[in-house]
Amino acid sequence: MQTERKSFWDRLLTIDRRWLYLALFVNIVVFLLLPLRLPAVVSGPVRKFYNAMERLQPGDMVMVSSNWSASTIAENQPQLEAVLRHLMRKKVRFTIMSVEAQARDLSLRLAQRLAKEYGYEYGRDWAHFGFYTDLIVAIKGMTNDLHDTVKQDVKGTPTRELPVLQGIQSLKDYKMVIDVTPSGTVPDWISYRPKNLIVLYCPTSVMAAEAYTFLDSGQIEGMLTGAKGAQEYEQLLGVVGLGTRFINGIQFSHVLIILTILVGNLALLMKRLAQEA
Amino acid sequence: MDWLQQFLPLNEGRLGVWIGVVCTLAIYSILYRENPFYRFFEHLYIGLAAGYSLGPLFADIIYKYWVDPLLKGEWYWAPVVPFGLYLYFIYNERYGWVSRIIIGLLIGASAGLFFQAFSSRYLPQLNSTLAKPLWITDANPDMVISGVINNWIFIIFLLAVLTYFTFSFEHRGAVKRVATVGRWFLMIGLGAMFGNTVMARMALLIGRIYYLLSDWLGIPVGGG
Amino acid sequence: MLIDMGTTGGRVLMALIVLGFFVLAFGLIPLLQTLPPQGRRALIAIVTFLAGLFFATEFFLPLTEDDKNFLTPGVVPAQRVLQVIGSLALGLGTYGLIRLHLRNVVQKRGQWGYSVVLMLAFLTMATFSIWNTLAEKKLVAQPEFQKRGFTLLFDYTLVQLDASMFSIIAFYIYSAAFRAFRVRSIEASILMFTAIVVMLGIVPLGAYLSDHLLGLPTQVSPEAHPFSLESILYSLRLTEIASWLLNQLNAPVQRAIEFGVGIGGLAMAIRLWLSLERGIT
Amino acid sequence: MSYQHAADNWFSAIIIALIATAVLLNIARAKAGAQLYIRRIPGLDAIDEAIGRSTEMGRPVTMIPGLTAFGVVAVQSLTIFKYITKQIAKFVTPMRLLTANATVYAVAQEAIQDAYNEAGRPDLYDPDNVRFLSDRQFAFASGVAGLIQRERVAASFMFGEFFAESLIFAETGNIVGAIQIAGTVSFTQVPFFVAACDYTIIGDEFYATSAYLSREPVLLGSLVGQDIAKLLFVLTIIVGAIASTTLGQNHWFIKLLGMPGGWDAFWKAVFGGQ
Repeated sequence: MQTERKSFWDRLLTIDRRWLYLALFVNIVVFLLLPLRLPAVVSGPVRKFYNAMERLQPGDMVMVSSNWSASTIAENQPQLEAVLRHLMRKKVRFTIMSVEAQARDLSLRLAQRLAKEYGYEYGRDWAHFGFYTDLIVAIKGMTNDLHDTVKQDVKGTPTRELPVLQGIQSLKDYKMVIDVTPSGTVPDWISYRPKNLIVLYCPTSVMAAEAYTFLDSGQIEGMLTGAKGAQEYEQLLGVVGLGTRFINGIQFSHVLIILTILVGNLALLMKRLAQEA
Repeated sequence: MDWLQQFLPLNEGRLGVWIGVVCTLAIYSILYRENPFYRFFEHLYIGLAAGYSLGPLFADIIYKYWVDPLLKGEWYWAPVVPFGLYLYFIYNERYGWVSRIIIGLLIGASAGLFFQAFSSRYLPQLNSTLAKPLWITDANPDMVISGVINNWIFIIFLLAVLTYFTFSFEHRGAVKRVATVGRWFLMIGLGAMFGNTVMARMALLIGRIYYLLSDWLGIPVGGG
Repeated sequence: MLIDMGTTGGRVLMALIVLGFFVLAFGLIPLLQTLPPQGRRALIAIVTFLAGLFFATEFFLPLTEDDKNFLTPGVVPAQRVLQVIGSLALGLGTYGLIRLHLRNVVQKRGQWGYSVVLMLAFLTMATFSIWNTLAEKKLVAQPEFQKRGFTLLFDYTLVQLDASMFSIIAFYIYSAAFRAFRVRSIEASILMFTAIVVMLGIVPLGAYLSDHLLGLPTQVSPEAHPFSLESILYSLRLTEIASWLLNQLNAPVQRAIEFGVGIGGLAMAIRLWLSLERGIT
Repeated sequence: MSYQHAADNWFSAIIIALIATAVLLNIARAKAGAQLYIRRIPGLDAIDEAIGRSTEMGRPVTMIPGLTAFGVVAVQSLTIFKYITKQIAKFVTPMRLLTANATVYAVAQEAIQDAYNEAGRPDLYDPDNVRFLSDRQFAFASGVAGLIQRERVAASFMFGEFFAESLIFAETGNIVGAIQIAGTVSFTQVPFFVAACDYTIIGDEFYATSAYLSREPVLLGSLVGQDIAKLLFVLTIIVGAIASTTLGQNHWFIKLLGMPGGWDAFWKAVFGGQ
């Protein structure tokens, strides 16, 4: 009997990892298909993000810094989509810039798709400034003289001829910057932006915990944490986006992970008890 | 039968989705074990990624900031690319050191820019820390007891973790206890990071499975 | 000051100037090669120092009129130079990669077949991507096949491969969670308890469990006393604990880490600016 | 809320000048031969203990700088690996240093050879023990995992910059029952190392470890200078918190300590302003 019980925990501990991968895959598929809808509890940072966006007036100028490549599409795309919808719904002018090569085309295509829905016209209501290798000097250049720094938009039109940039001389004439990013770009925005430019932050969840110090000091005025943050924001906007579709998969994979950690520790404990006995 | 019509890769959109699915399954095949199918698509990925970056690099930067001004007669921009190409001597045995002149230029510029970052990123955090009253006085009439408690917790946690990260004096007695507690508090911050990181990685996988279920198989997914 | 590019003479002059700078840059190298090792290190240190001096002085100089001092107009041109050099530096990574795989193919080393796949993918995508960005600026024609080819290579292949490659990590986290995450010390248990509370508290499930499993009040009336039973019970909800933990306990810890990183960064910036760092420059 | 120029609040220039002086002064002292004190962090005891236990088993020890590109962190990782190699040379324990960066691979060859020479055992140095597996993240990770399992490694030391693949090293090390010590400046990976390894050296401690081992003047001087700056921050926080309690949060003295526009508020309050 003795060897039988130990071998069960041993077998469990040395289970082939491919069974675990299958368990995770099946768990996500099941809970994605489940028509269960749990209302999101809107967290403080998301509420502050929404309020800051609601305070925007039609015609205000906003910079969207989209720096995510396809590797974090599942977290950043829902955020960018929700943010652009809110900007277009409030008739706010916006320009996009990217410091990641892929982000340039991903954000351009997403904005073009949404612009059709809201009747936004390229050049008149929004524009894309293309790719920059160095974010810090790009911010410093735009803070001093936007036209001389950017020179021309993605389509090659000189910025002075873009109707959307009416009355805009530099980044100081912008009201807000929204940084949708998987990497550490928000500290650069915090450090080099003009004094009164409001910073809103859409990080992948990995980067969220570090930003609570900036929320406490007010250096950023709102944050959407990954796809979960997008889900809460979509609920506030009354939109069913990717965040809402992913949330069941996210929360029940958390349950699976927690159970796994507990079972792992239990198996080790039982094995040690069995050895002592 | 018409759902088969919609499912098979007959028009360009469906062909695109099928290519995406083949790519996804090829990458996931490594979970079973390393195989030539995976290795082919991994090298395809690295080649495509490297090739793609040349577009934005050339058109949005080199063309816009060097070629276009030269075409407009601004001759003084001419030396930027020739001297910038020193970087490409890095692999050369004899002249390799020449690339370090330009690398030095980049390092020097980022060092010079750091002073503004230090003032704008860290000092406002210092300021917001000390603007946390520790008990209710008439100087701060609108303070509430819960705010005071949170301020005490905030400052104790901050100072304990800061003490943990000091190295130029021996940690003995009270300082040792503060530093040990500081490392426990650090674990709370790390736990918060851990929880969020797990959520991030799960979301990326969920995005892929959503693509397989919804875009490929056409099954309505999630959101109830 | 500008050269009139309208006339052929102007265009020839510009071509000569650009060629002249290329000849100057590469002609200078043999001259620089004559420098002894200390001379080379000194030259690198001077260039590094001057690049840093420009931005440091622009930051520290008092301002004349609105937010400007005499160096501020130089920031935009400096930005342009650094963007171009930055893009050449990024291109260096690609250059190194292609050089490595080209050598694999030439010397038939290891599984060079895969290197051929990589090279072909690189050349095709580079052509389509550069063509696409130039076509956007209406500098070249954009035939239908180019648009469809780029969509095929970018949207349907590169984007999908990139997304899949990074989604694998979820599987690794899951298998590592089972085998490696042990409650072996006080630290590890604090970390894991916090992680579990955060993982449950920030998703809608946390609220659902607090209502139905723990039966805690869903909201508290505004005028309730902070220490009344009702508000204490409310603050025990998973969502409240997680948000308090993130905002009140995690924030100071992250700020202490920030101060360490900031002070360390300032010390590092000074060492690099003055070329004190051994082993690098 | 942010600074365009130091003129927005000259207090920031004062703080930067103080920290810069503390750092440069101590570097000069260290270079002039002064013996600067850096405490022996507990992580080093954990390394020694791991070395001791690994020699009893007689199985190899792995050292992984991970994907760290050549730079400040890589140089310091190799300093730590040199120390470990010198210790295990006494017990003739075999070692494997696995890297994903070509430059680090070349520099590591020299570092490990120096370590064996300094330990008086040049014969133990075998160039094949320092390996460049692959420059691709997951190809490198599976290469390391394969080696750890095949050679049933006794101890695994991971020092440098790590990314998502850190989990694969830690998990495989656990499967073969290896003792694992990690040290990294990449905070996002620290939680996984703490949960999976026997001991983890966190953030700034990494720099303290290599400074303690290498006794390199610039590192020592810089660390002592940084400590002074941290104590300066601690004092400012304590004085500031008391002041904001007694004088009120938006008193000019509070604004002076770090808030843009604080200098003008201080000037107006004290000198009545022009």
